[in-house]
Amino acid sequence: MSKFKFAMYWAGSCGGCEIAVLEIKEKILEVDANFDVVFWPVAVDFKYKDVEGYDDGYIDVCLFNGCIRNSENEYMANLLRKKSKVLVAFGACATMGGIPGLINEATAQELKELVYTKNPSIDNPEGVFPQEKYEVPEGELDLPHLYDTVKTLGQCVDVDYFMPGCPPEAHQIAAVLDVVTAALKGEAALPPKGAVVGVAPKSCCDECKRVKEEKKIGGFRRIWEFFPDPEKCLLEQGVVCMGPATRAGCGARCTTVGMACRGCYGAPDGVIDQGAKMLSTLASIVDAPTPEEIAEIAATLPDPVGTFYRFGLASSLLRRAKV
Amino acid sequence: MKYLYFPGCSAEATGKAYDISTRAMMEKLGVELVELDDWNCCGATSYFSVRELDSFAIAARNLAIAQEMGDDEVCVICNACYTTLAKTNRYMAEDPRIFEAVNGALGAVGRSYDGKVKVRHIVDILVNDIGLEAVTERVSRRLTGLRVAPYYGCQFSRPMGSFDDVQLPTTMDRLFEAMGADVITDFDAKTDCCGGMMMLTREDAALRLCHELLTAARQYKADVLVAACPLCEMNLEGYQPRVNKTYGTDFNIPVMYFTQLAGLALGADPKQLAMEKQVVSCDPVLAAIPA
Amino acid sequence: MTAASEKESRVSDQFEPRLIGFLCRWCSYNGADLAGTSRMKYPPNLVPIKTNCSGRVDPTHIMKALAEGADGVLIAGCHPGDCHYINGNYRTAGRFPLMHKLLEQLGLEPGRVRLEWVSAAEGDKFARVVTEFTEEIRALGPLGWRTQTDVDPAKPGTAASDRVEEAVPA
Amino acid sequence: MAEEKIGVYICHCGTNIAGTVDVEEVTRWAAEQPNVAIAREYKYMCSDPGQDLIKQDIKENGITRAVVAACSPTMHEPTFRKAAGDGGLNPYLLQMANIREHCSWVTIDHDAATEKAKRILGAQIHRLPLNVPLQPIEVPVNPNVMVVGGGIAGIEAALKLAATGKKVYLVERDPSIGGHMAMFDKTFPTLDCAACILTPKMSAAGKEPNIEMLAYSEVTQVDGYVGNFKVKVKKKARFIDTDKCTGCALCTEACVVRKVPSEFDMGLSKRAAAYIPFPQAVPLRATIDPTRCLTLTGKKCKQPCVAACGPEAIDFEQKDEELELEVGAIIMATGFQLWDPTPETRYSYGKLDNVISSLEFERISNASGPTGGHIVCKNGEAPKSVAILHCVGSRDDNHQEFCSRVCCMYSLKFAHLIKEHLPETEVYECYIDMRTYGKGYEEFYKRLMNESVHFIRGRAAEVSAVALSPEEQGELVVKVEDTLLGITRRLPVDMVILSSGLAPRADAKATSQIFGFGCSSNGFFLERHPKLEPVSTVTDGIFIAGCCQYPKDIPDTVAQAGAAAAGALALVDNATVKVEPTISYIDPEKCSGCHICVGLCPHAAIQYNAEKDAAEVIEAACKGCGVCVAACGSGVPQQRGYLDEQIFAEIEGALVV
Repeated sequence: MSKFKFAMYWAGSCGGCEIAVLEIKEKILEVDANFDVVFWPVAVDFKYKDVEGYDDGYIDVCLFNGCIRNSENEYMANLLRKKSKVLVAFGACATMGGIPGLINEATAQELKELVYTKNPSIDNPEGVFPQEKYEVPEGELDLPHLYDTVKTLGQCVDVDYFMPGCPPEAHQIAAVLDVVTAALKGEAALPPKGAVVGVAPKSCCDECKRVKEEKKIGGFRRIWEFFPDPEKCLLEQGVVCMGPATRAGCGARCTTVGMACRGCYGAPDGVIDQGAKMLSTLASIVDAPTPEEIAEIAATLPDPVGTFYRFGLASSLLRRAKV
Repeated sequence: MKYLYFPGCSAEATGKAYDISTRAMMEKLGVELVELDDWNCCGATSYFSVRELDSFAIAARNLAIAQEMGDDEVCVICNACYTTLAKTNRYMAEDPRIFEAVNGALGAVGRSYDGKVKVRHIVDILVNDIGLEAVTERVSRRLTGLRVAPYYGCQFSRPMGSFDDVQLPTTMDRLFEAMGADVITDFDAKTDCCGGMMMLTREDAALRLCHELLTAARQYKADVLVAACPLCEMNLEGYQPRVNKTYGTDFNIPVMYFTQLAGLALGADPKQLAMEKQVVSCDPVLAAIPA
Repeated sequence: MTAASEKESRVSDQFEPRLIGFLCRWCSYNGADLAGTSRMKYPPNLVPIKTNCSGRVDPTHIMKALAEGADGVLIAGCHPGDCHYINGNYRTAGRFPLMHKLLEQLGLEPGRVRLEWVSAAEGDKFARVVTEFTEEIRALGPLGWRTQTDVDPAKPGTAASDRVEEAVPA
Repeated sequence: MAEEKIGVYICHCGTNIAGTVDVEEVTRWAAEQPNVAIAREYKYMCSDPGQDLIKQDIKENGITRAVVAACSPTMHEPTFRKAAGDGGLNPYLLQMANIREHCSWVTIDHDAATEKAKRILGAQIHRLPLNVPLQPIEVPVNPNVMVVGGGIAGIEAALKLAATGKKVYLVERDPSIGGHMAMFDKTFPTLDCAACILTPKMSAAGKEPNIEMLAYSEVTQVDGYVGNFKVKVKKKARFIDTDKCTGCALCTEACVVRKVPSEFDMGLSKRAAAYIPFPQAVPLRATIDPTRCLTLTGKKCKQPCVAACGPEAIDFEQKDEELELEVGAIIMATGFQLWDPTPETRYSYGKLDNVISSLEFERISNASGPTGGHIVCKNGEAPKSVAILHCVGSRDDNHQEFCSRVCCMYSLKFAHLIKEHLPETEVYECYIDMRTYGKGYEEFYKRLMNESVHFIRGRAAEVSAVALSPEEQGELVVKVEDTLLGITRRLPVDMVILSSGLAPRADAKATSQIFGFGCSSNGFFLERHPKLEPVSTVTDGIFIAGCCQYPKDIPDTVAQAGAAAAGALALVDNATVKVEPTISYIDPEKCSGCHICVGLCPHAAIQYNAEKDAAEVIEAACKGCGVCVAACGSGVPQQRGYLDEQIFAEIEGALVV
């Protein structure tokens, strides 16, 4: 029988997801055994027009990583949706906007100014900016239109499965690929549409081995400020750990090595806004004799948006800053 | 230190000595008084009971000028001015209709007032801004042994009582204690009315009130009554002969503006303080305190 | 009648803010009831939502309200010390400033989300707070979160500022 | 979510709602809302026919959810939920939309009110499909009752409850019960002697086997909930073994410290450090004042009291005791304190002799008082003239805005007592208005007018010692405007009685916080509803009686005490009580055991279950604040009746219009 068709695309993201796929090591051979790669720019040389040429639904599985940052991303999202049977939002950026989503605090213009003029390391006296259209002797060149608002894949097209993580953990990728392969072979059923895959139930704290007790903190600390107790829950030590508001599945790798959870696996089921929820959790455990003091301490946390929405701003209730 | 200064009408007539001694005293304290440009009567007349809104406008004009002169507070020396201007602020703040109406009126003369100029009684400034320590430091002639009856009058702290107790004001008590005087702190007539403008319309009533006050001062063995309002001072001092005539008494109690006595303690010369203008001689007072 | 509610009754063409108010059941909700039984007048812009304690109010609720088109959100609970649940409002006191800071980062005017302690006996205070709040938000103008992201945050969509025809790269 | 059939019931409440809100329009609008099957309006929904509409629609039209747009849920939610229950619907599938207190009564503009009514109703319509059937939680009730405060209110309530066979703990802060009433001489308007009517009740309370008297004790902490309160009581050390003490008072005679101002006599007499506050004290036991006793203050003392005490009851080693009591209901009867006239400086209280407070006069006129009932000035001579100044500190924006209700009457009583003792003495009553509203009160006023008392309508301006004429020499001069004659008068008198108002206890606020209910803006305890629940508080199971709620006379106090007792009895006489099921629950399958909620629960109702590695809610202890729900990062704890999705739905519904 002919192999199944596999595609992977890299939209607004760092590329970590692409590498993560290779993290599955020898399992990549199984992938090769079961799939023909029909589109995977980072690995194999295909052009967009090749994809445009495919019949709708030609691709069996497409792992789409990265957020929708510009018109090209959106175009490819729509195209791959059309051409794929199973479209997976792969990684934190595709599922919830990810780190690039933080630009939703500003606008595309502000970003350009920062990058091309305001940045201290930039020498750009003429204030040259990239143009979307540019005439050259050979004709007109154009660049994709940079959006003000980073969107998740799900905010643009209909997504079959969501697989969070920055990047998704290798063992989870392997597991998901197994399920999909089995399903395609008719040996197993696919998970319900819209499911979050490659994750574990409960929150990150469930996988975190640290000893947890009642939490009352008198202030916030960063791990470079002190030597955290290796056994004790980081939150109890005043370190802002997103664990309680983050879906399990990564195996609590960060907290295991003494780093606070950043929340890259997104919110657990039943939480519609990871940042707001974590804010509530963190502020709730601030303890002091009077409400005034509590308020004072709570307000000392720098950069709440960057802390609570490090990955989830684009998928949060408010989605972006006021423009 | 520098203050915008609203003398008030009396300061140009019967209360001239109050104005003079105020300036002298503040000079001794190193405080500059800048007189309000083209100020007008505060409106503290029966006009308030005739056409209230117009009276507010009249008072607000002064505050508007203060605002134009770029100051956020104005110093007044007369209890009536103090009450009237403060009252205007309060009513404008609490009733937008009055605020609009008053500004409408001011608009007609090309002015406007945002209601933000604070009205400060000079006693308030002395005790709360300059401070008793600073004042005491500059005292060169302590009022030792002088029995002073501070007379606040009815409008000093009432109805607002913004900087002192409504019922029992004590700021002047503390001021003169700081200057070494033997202050009659339980002088319970300190906020009784002197008769005010009644002296012109119902003299008998006003004289009765003055008689009560002077009797109290005598029973408390006061060497001197100090007042913080031109009208109080005039009634209590200027009308002593008539009180005596009416009630067969023999009062001859020195009554001074508190600024005169304070000025004295701060080393000003009686002439600078216009003490010769007093009807009842202040010599006993001068004699009573060591030079 | 307050000047504000008077205006509210006169002027009709002006911007009418849509406000949500989370009231704790024991103090503030009863305070609002008292304002009613005392027939105090205040603008009609705020719709109360009852929770047992202000400590039940989750920042998610505030975000939700703003995202759903509210121009301002009020949280009202018992005065510190009066909490029917001993210290539930202490949690509110902690969450509020942090949320405030976050919302400011997202460009929201601080005045749009407000915390007040209103006891069951403070009907007058409730009326005053709602009046002030309404006028402040009226002055700030519409928040219009919907129109700026042009999405029901639950459903996919495109930000208004981003509407472009599908660009096909060369 | 399943297709629900919602019935919407909009109440006119006469014109209370319909006068401002266009009920027809709201009904039309409601009928078009999602899931709404029926929308009805009715003049008085809470009436039987109104309730029947709901029942019928449930039975005949298959309504599966209902919302009543009417008054505040605190008013009629129980009524309508019961109606739903009777109709066969789970009561918690009915919501109320408060369009009266929160809408029609507070809004001027009719269109605006109508729109707001839609938003308030819309919130509930959106929420209803997400409502789930709930069952009230039934908890056992502890049959015992605690009464806090041993004045006439507390005594009356305790006796009533004890008579029904209930065990009552009567907690009193002072060494003896009796309160203010024990200090009075006569009581208006009947003039029967306070002691004669109070002491029998006091001793009855002392002898009653069902009453456990905890005198000289204070409540320090209250936990638990309706039917199951846990109360910590501090029994202050008397340094007397009350079992041995016979109340013979030999220790007080022996005590060498004799100059302690007597609280009971308002400081007008002195007591010893070892003392019995007054002869009729209950319990009749001595107390040693630790702040004054030489031994207890670490000074030298031969301890003659020990020698004098036959039964060897004195125990200087005695320590405060802490009791933990469990009761089903609590009655607050902590009373009032007299408003201290000192701040009213113009009356010179504390500055001039013979300017005295009303309570001081009560003691002076009392046969068992410091003067043996002889009304005399400080110099021991009978006053030839007395002025009684009404409304001291009362009806005054600078002090207490309210009227204390009893002062006019006790002032009249004073006038009568003075006239009775000293017929020749001139008595002046300076009043603003004469408020004699009670049974037999106006008649008493009339009687006084015939006892040649001078009534001067005018609030006294000042009391001064400044004499303007020979006859004023050495007298107190009361300045007052007689507003009926339109003249100001100066009254030279020998004695001035200041009829102070009744003030909330200085620690009323703190007390209300210990027990978990609020105070009114005037500082008295806040009743649940001013008309319909004047003896209940917002906290189920805690009742209030007497002057701790608001100034009132003895008849009203006794009546209220009875009402409070009945309220408490109606509760503790049942084996169980139903409490709201709006409490939290935790799904162990979702909980990661991070412990955050455990430490946050104000009532320690969440504990960590190690083997499930999950937190769990102790239902009986949870009071349903929902703090854990908001605090959990994983959204695991949820609160019945206040689920997140229900609140979200309300938000959406409130913003659709």
